[in-house]
Amino acid sequence: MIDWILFYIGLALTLLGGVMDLIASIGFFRFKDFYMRLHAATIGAIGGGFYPLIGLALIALSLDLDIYIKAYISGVCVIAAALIALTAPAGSHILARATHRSGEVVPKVVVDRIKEDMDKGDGEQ
Amino acid sequence: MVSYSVLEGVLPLLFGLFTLAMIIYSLRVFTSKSVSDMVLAVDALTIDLIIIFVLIGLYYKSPYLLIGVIPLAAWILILDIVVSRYLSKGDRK
Amino acid sequence: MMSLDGFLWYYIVVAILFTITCALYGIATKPHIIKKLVLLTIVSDAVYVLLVLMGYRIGATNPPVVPGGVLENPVFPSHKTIVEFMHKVVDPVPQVLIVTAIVIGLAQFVFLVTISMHLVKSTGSFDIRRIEGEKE
Amino acid sequence: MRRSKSFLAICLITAISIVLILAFLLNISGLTTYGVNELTGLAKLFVLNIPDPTKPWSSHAFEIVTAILWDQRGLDTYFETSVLFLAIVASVALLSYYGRRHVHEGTGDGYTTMIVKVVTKLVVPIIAVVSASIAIHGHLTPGGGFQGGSVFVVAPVLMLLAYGSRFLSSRGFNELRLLAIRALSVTLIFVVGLLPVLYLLTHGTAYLFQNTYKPDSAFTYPYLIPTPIGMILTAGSIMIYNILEFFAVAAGFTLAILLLTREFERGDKK
Amino acid sequence: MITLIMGAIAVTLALVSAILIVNEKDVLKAIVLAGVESVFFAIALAIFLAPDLLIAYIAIGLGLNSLLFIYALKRGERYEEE
Amino acid sequence: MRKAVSIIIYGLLMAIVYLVYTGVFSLVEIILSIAIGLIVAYIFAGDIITYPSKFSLSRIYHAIAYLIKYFTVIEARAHWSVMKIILSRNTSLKPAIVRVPFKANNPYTIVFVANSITNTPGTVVVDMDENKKAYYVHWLTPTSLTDDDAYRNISLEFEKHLTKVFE
Repeated sequence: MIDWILFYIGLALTLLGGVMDLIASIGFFRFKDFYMRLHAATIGAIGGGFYPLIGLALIALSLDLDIYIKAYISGVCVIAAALIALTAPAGSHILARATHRSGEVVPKVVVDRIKEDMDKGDGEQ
Repeated sequence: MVSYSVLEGVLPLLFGLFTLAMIIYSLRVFTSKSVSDMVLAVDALTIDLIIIFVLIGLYYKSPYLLIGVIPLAAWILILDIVVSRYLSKGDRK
Repeated sequence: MMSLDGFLWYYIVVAILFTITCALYGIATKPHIIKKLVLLTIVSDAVYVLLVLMGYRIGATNPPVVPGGVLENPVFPSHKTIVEFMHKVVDPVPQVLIVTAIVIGLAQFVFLVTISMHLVKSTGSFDIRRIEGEKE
Repeated sequence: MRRSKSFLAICLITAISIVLILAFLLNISGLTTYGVNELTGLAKLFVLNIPDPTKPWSSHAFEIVTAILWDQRGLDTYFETSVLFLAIVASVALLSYYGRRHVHEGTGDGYTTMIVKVVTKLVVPIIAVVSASIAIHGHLTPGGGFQGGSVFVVAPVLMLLAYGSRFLSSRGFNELRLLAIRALSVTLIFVVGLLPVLYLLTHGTAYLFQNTYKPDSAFTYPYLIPTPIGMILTAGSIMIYNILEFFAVAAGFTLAILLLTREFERGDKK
Repeated sequence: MITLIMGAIAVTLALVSAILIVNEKDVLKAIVLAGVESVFFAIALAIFLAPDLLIAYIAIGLGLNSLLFIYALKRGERYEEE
Repeated sequence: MRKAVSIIIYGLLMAIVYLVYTGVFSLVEIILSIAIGLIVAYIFAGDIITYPSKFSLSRIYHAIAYLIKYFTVIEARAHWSVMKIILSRNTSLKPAIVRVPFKANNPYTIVFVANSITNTPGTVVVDMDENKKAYYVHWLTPTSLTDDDAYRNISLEFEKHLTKVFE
């Protein structure tokens, strides 16, 4: 009984994650600016990466395979999910920072506080 | 215990969803204008690929194909930091 | 004669061969040294995949690892299990050769990158025409 | 701009259609067999012998690729490791001179933020532990010394990128020590491989890099060590080779990356 | 069957990225694209059941090579001239 | 002494990671895992845990409660709102890069608040200034551009929970 509950929770998470991944990949084309695409990348990382990995770990735990196969698959999935949740935000942050600082892409925004503060700092010196 | 054949019925659907996402991400990689854009799409593509690896491992019932998942997850961060260090070389000289 | 499995198998082989062709064309015609090295990695990658494909059998489901190995109190498989395992395993010999090839390839690339860094330090450019003095 | 894009599209379409047509022609011609259903004789020999402890040519290992690498082709793999060693020594010779006055070591302060530094600090031990697991279980699950070492390199690379090369030097990863670990590991691999020959110099024959008992040679590494707590499978000398190779590859690559990173950081503000 | 289709898709995308690398003027982009190409070949290796190779290939082909090339590229010019 | 205790704690954590990755829980593996975990913690993780004496069960309870709340409620809401933007043909977005001040002093609090902000779709930390104590957040659908409103809308909830966990 508990296996079926685990299996269906895992399957729901994985299917939901697949749909979110698809929507994120569409969002990469819909958004017109690099800084807006960062949000689509977040959906791709958390919605399309973290949730399906947890779901697949649950699915692997509930199947009737050998115990070492189940333990190995779910263990690797959980560690990979933790790694993604740690590294994906840091990666997109450092990429956005370098892009903004080097002027590779200029953001189309209403107000840009980084530029304001940098200009102010230059003026004081 | 859930029988493996139940999962077997759903696996083609999961493969289809994530493969479609992979193709759209790679189109984004191929058509991007700037390097930052490309690296962002590569990140999303790689995370998508991690799930495809797990699905392949479940399809073959072989856990050993999952062994590459963790270095893959770590190399995303490295690619980000390397490219950002390359890009911001100008502002410190 | 016509089967979808066979068509896909040949498609994969021809696509990898075509990748090698394109990369070789790029190596011959493009002037930037780092780009030549990048294309060289692509040639070697494609060769690895091609050789692994030679060892793959349609219908095989096992990598060349006998399942169930543990460090403590291992239970070795019986002869019957191994014969069963043999019928669904892929060929391990090309994979062994390619592990060696990857190591040698990496050694070669570390050395080539070091040399190209020294080259650009002394000549100031990655362009092969500028290094040879054909172009200013 | 527009012209180059359409040129690219034409290139792509031509390439894929050529591939499709060739695949179709090859498929209907039936020139060669594809995906043969029988293994070749050599592969059959390996698969039947290596995991079966009753056979004389067995390696007592579950992982066939690593067993072939270190048992059946041990000498070959040793020279492959030596080639890697020589390439790294050549890079060291080109890039470094010990006792140089101005070593370019950066801190990476202007490029990374606190977020990246703290995340790196948390991720690095996980990678190191995973790579150790890959190397130790090289004879049971996929992996081995080389694979484990190349995964381990992720850890120092992350630290180099987030903290700069000065930090890694202060943690004890200096050039001489890394080169010493590298050379010592390669030497120890050869000593372990030479041991059967030395042992059986007086009576009987033995092979270089011999692992277990062979029909015409009595030497064998103890493949199952009986202990009070149970039986530990080391697959003869394969586990020793894997661990030594892990240290060799990890130290060598860390050294090469450290030197190249110093070149990368040259010109940055200290 | 499903695995062969996946392999065909992966190899096709690798072919496309190889053609794009040959025509690319920005070498930094070419290096990142080479990483993408390695990603697709890694799928192919997983499908053809070579886990030993897969892990070495991911650590080296995807990561270490692009790292080395970006290190080298910083010392010279980024764009390729006609 | 403090360093030794923190190395031992982190080494045991790494031992758990090793066991989860390996998937076999035999005696030899447990001994190996503890040895490897201690070595790795000695080399790489000497200064991760700064104050092992301040360990308490209530902090772990707060951490688990925060993780569950974050990954079920907050993430789901944010994902839904951004997915609606992607699927609707609404192209008249006016994003802004706003300044969000923070009050925490502990580096772990600062970093995990930033990671939480980035992990919720709709807000991404583009830059941060440690001296001025402010994040610069790219906000997809800004409701107000002043610092205080941004702080209340974006990071107040994360900071409230995470100060309980880390301080």
